[in-house]
Amino acid sequence: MAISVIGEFKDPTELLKAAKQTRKAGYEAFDAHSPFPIHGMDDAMGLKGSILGWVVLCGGLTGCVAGFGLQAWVATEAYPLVISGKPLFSYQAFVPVTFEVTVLFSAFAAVFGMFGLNKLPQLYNRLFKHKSFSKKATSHGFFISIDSELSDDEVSIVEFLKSIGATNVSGVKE
Amino acid sequence: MNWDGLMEKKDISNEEELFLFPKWTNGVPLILALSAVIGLCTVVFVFWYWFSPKNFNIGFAPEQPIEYSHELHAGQLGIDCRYCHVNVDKGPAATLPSTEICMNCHSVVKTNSKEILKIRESFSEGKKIEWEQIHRLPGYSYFDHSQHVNSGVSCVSCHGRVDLMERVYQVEPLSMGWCLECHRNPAKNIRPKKYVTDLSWKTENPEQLGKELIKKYHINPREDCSACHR
Amino acid sequence: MNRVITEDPSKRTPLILGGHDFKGISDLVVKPIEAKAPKWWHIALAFSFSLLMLLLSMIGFLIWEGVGVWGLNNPVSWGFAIVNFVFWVGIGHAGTLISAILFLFRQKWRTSVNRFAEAMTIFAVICALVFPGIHVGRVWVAYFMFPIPNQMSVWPNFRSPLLWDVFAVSTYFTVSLLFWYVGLIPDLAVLRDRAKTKIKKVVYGIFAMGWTGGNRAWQNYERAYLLLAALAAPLVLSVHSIVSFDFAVSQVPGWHTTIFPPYFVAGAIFSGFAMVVTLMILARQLFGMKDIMTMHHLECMNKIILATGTMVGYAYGMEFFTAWYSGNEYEAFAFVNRAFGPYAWAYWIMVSCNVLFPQLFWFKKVRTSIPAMFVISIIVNIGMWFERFVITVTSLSRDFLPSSWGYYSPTWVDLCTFLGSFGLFFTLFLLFLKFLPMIAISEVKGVMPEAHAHDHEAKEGH
Amino acid sequence: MAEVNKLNGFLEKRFPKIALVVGIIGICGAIILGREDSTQFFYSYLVSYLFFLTISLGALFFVIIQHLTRAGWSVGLRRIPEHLMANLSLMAVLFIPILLGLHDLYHWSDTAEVLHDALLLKKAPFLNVPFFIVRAVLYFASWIWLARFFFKNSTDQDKSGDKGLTLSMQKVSAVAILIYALTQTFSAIDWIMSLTPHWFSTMIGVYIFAGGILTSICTISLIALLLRRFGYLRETINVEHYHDLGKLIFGFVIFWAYIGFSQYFLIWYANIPEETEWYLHHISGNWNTFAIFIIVFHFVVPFFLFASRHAKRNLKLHTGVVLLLITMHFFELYWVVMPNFSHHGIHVSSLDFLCFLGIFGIYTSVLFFRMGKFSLYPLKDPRLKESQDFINH
Repeated sequence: MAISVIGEFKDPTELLKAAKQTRKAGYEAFDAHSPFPIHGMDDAMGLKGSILGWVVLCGGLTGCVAGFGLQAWVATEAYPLVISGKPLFSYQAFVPVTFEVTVLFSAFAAVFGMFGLNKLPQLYNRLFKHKSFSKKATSHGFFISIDSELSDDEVSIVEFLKSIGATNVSGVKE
Repeated sequence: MNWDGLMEKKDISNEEELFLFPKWTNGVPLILALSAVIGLCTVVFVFWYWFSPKNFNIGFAPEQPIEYSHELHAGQLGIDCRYCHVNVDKGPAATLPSTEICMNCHSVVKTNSKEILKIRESFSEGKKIEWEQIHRLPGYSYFDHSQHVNSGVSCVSCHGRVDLMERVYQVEPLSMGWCLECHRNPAKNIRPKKYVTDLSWKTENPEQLGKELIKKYHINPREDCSACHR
Repeated sequence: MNRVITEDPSKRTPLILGGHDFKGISDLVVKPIEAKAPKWWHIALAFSFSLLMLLLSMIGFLIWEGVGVWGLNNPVSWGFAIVNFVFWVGIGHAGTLISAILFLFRQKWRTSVNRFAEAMTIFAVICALVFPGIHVGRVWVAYFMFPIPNQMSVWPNFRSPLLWDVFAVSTYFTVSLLFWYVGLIPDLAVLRDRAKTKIKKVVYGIFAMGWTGGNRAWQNYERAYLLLAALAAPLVLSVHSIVSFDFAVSQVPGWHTTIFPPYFVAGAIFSGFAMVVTLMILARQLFGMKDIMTMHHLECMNKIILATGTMVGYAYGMEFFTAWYSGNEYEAFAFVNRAFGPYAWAYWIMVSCNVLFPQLFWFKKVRTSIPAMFVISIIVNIGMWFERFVITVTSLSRDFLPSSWGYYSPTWVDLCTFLGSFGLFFTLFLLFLKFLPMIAISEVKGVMPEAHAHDHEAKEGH
Repeated sequence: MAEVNKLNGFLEKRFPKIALVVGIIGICGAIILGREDSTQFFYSYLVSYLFFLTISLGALFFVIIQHLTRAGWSVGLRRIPEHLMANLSLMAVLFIPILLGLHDLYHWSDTAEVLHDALLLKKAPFLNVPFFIVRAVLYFASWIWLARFFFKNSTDQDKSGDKGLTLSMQKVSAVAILIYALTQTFSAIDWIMSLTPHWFSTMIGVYIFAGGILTSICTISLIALLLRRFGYLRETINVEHYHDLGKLIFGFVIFWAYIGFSQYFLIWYANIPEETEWYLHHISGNWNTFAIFIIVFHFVVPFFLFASRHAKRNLKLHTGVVLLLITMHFFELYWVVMPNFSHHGIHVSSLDFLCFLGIFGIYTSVLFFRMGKFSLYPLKDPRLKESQDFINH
């Protein structure tokens, strides 16, 4: 049965140090929780860069092609009307809407891509069973959580977290 | 109303009680997202496809005050459309025939029939017959019968084989998209002017003939808004 | 040298005063949400709500009676509806500017104001959207504006600036909303974790999406925020540029001038900042947020008002000069008519409110005086409304044919609708103040000196 | 910090001299060849002149805006734009040939012609030779005054370390920006827009400004990279600063495209003869191909290259993009100015090269000569530490 062990740290500096030690100790499924992003934490946890930029690029290109394509098709095929003497395929006039649709699709890609990568929304999360965590993690607490697929690991992880200076250490089950 | 006060009873600040969403809630967002996408597409599709004159109007065949049979008059007897609809090649409206036109024949033909009695009544009292309108164009549009008929567009293109109908019903959607379709590509609906009211007329290659006639008649159907919405 | 050094350039003004710790910031910001709403809030809400009802009844009356109840007629076929539309969209721009552009420029002082300003953006854009929605005459076919397949085989005309507006403003609204919501997620999680009642736990919990503040999530979150900012920055420029195209692509003298796009953008930022200052002064006073929304923040905002006001002044001047320089008599007449024609009163209100009064911000005394900035910010808002009025109405009332000249004046319906739109705006704003954090809690914490982890080991990767 | 703060060796001693020789050869060659075709000479000269003028003007703006916003990140690299803007005095001297060529360049300066042209007659109160010269003097006077003020205060601070100098520069910067906006706009009207005297656009000042500031930032980056190659400023200007400059370049590439497109678009859409004239000239013959070439390499390519964080921080790629943009700025000005002379298409002349070489040599020579005399970065600026500690998040 999958478990998570959570330990609390004093401040951002302590959390950063703890994250480094956790990584060094060989744990892979762990996370550092803080009320705001801490600079340097990505390096400390050994995270690779976010791939969201590529998602947004794809979204943007799709939007660009879709926006321009829609206008070109509407103006020349679906409803060809000469208006104010402009050519049917007036690509200049299509620029504003193409731009807007590109931005719209990119923004959707950014937001929903972020949700996807972060697996949000996830209303139920076993971490919330930890009392101190559920009260402080988003406001003024700094926590490390380590996941394990085996509940047998609980004791050793608790020991480890205590050894690097964590308080309020306890495990939560699924 | 004080919502805070109302909820005070369920106070969960108590250390023992920790509020957690049940586990199944994690599946809900995906379902919601999917149903939103599918729902939106369905709404558009239903309005675009289903709620169109194609589905609402075709086959509309109201009961008329007199059981008049086009099948008999135009079909078997072969009366030309223009005999009754006198204005169809002269002005915007095709016009419903006046009682007098019916009486041209029916003062002698079948004078005792139950249906004809209604015509006689109308004739003697000067009361008009309340025909039900079948073909109704979209709102705010202008349509001229003579313009079409005189360009070689046959009655059959819009009204179908009326000469085979016992009771007339609508065969084409008469929607704006349907009008535009022909205005953009009229060739297959253009025929020599003399066959305009010959509903059974057929030719080998109507498209080819239409193209030639378009040149000959100088047909240039307008596609701008003010062609119909004037 | 005997120069008196008034400040030390090597030190930066602190962004947060009052020595709060992380918990203190949460407590301070969440207080208005957790505490009972003060009396003034109820009174203000009742007042705004009645104005909102006025708006709704005016819209109902308009739809029932037709557009004839407005003062529109030939030759002035564009009046209050477009003026109010541009006014509200313009107000909205400050929010995006503060959240996106200042974010990209690393102006950390933005963290105290951005939530507030973004909310203002969204509510202002809602107000703006009302006007094009109701001015189309037959409201029930407003869906014609979108490219939806239909049995008429009709598609929108993508060569029309009015359609660009539809896309620009709806994209703008959507992206602003997304940006605002993404920014809110960590703060909603704070509210969720502090909530005392079950209903609050559930509602805030659903919107917080189960945020745990894990760094793996923060990493993607920060990237998303950066990308949204990078997208919103050109978007905000494009939106008001496109609004300016409504006028500038035409051939009407006084409308067709190439400086319109950047000039409209500057004006929009100008008016929006003024609105933010007005609201911020009230909110920080009434909710006791002076430690977070400090005088330093207000001063920064006032400087931007001064800068953008001067840009607007530059554009007025360039238009006048070029109208003369062009040697085109219609062009020249349009501008002479603005300043000395029948609408000269509106023109001079516009110039004095937009160009002259903000110049008082050159003085630090004025820039840091609450009453002075409150008055000036309201003056600027009035001035910017008149700018749109002047542009729209003067040019139309005097076009190429003197025989068709006319004079436009609004009817009572016009005025009540405009007044009512403030009801909509303030109702939404008051609800926001009560139910959502008016300051971005996690962002403010992020710029506090304590938030920086001191890494004593060797720097990695630099 | 053990950073060398003075130029020495090749860049200090020989480089300015070589550049000067190149410049003199270029100018002399241009003058000799230009006697055949004075109009071509003056047009070629104007393009190159405007190219370097816009760089110096952009640098002036860059310095002013850094003070106005109390910027910290840019302190370490601020000396480079300060040197660039100090070259405005040189640009004033180099303006004299344009005055000599007024009749070749500006149609409105021909009083006999103006009498037959109703429009030009209307504009005569503004577009006449004496007033033109008065304005030019006014522009240069204010630019040189501003440049000297900021240059002198900044270099004085190297010695005294007086923090008050920073404050007084901040104070002046607000007024400076107003003066700058007006003079920059009207100089663009005078020297560029009046080449086509019937045409008018309220946007022209902003358009020329956008290209200038973009190129100026590229030049700052390029000079910093050059100095880096020779071993200078390796710590004071590190990859974080190049990243930031890259962001500004990226932003201004978009801004330039936005302004350029808006101007074109509004004129295209309204389609009024008195305005479209200008664009018709600029897209006739192979000028059209040239315009597309500019759009692609002045906007599309740099946009995609510089969109990624990686590209801005990779100094080789950075150098490439910066060089491309600087070259494209020259072509852009060429496209703006030249169709007034060769109406039906590009006409490449050896004078184009010689004039560029001439001004380039003199400009660079003066620049590096002055650079050798001062510290390479503001030694005692109170925000220098902030600049060095700066990291892009």
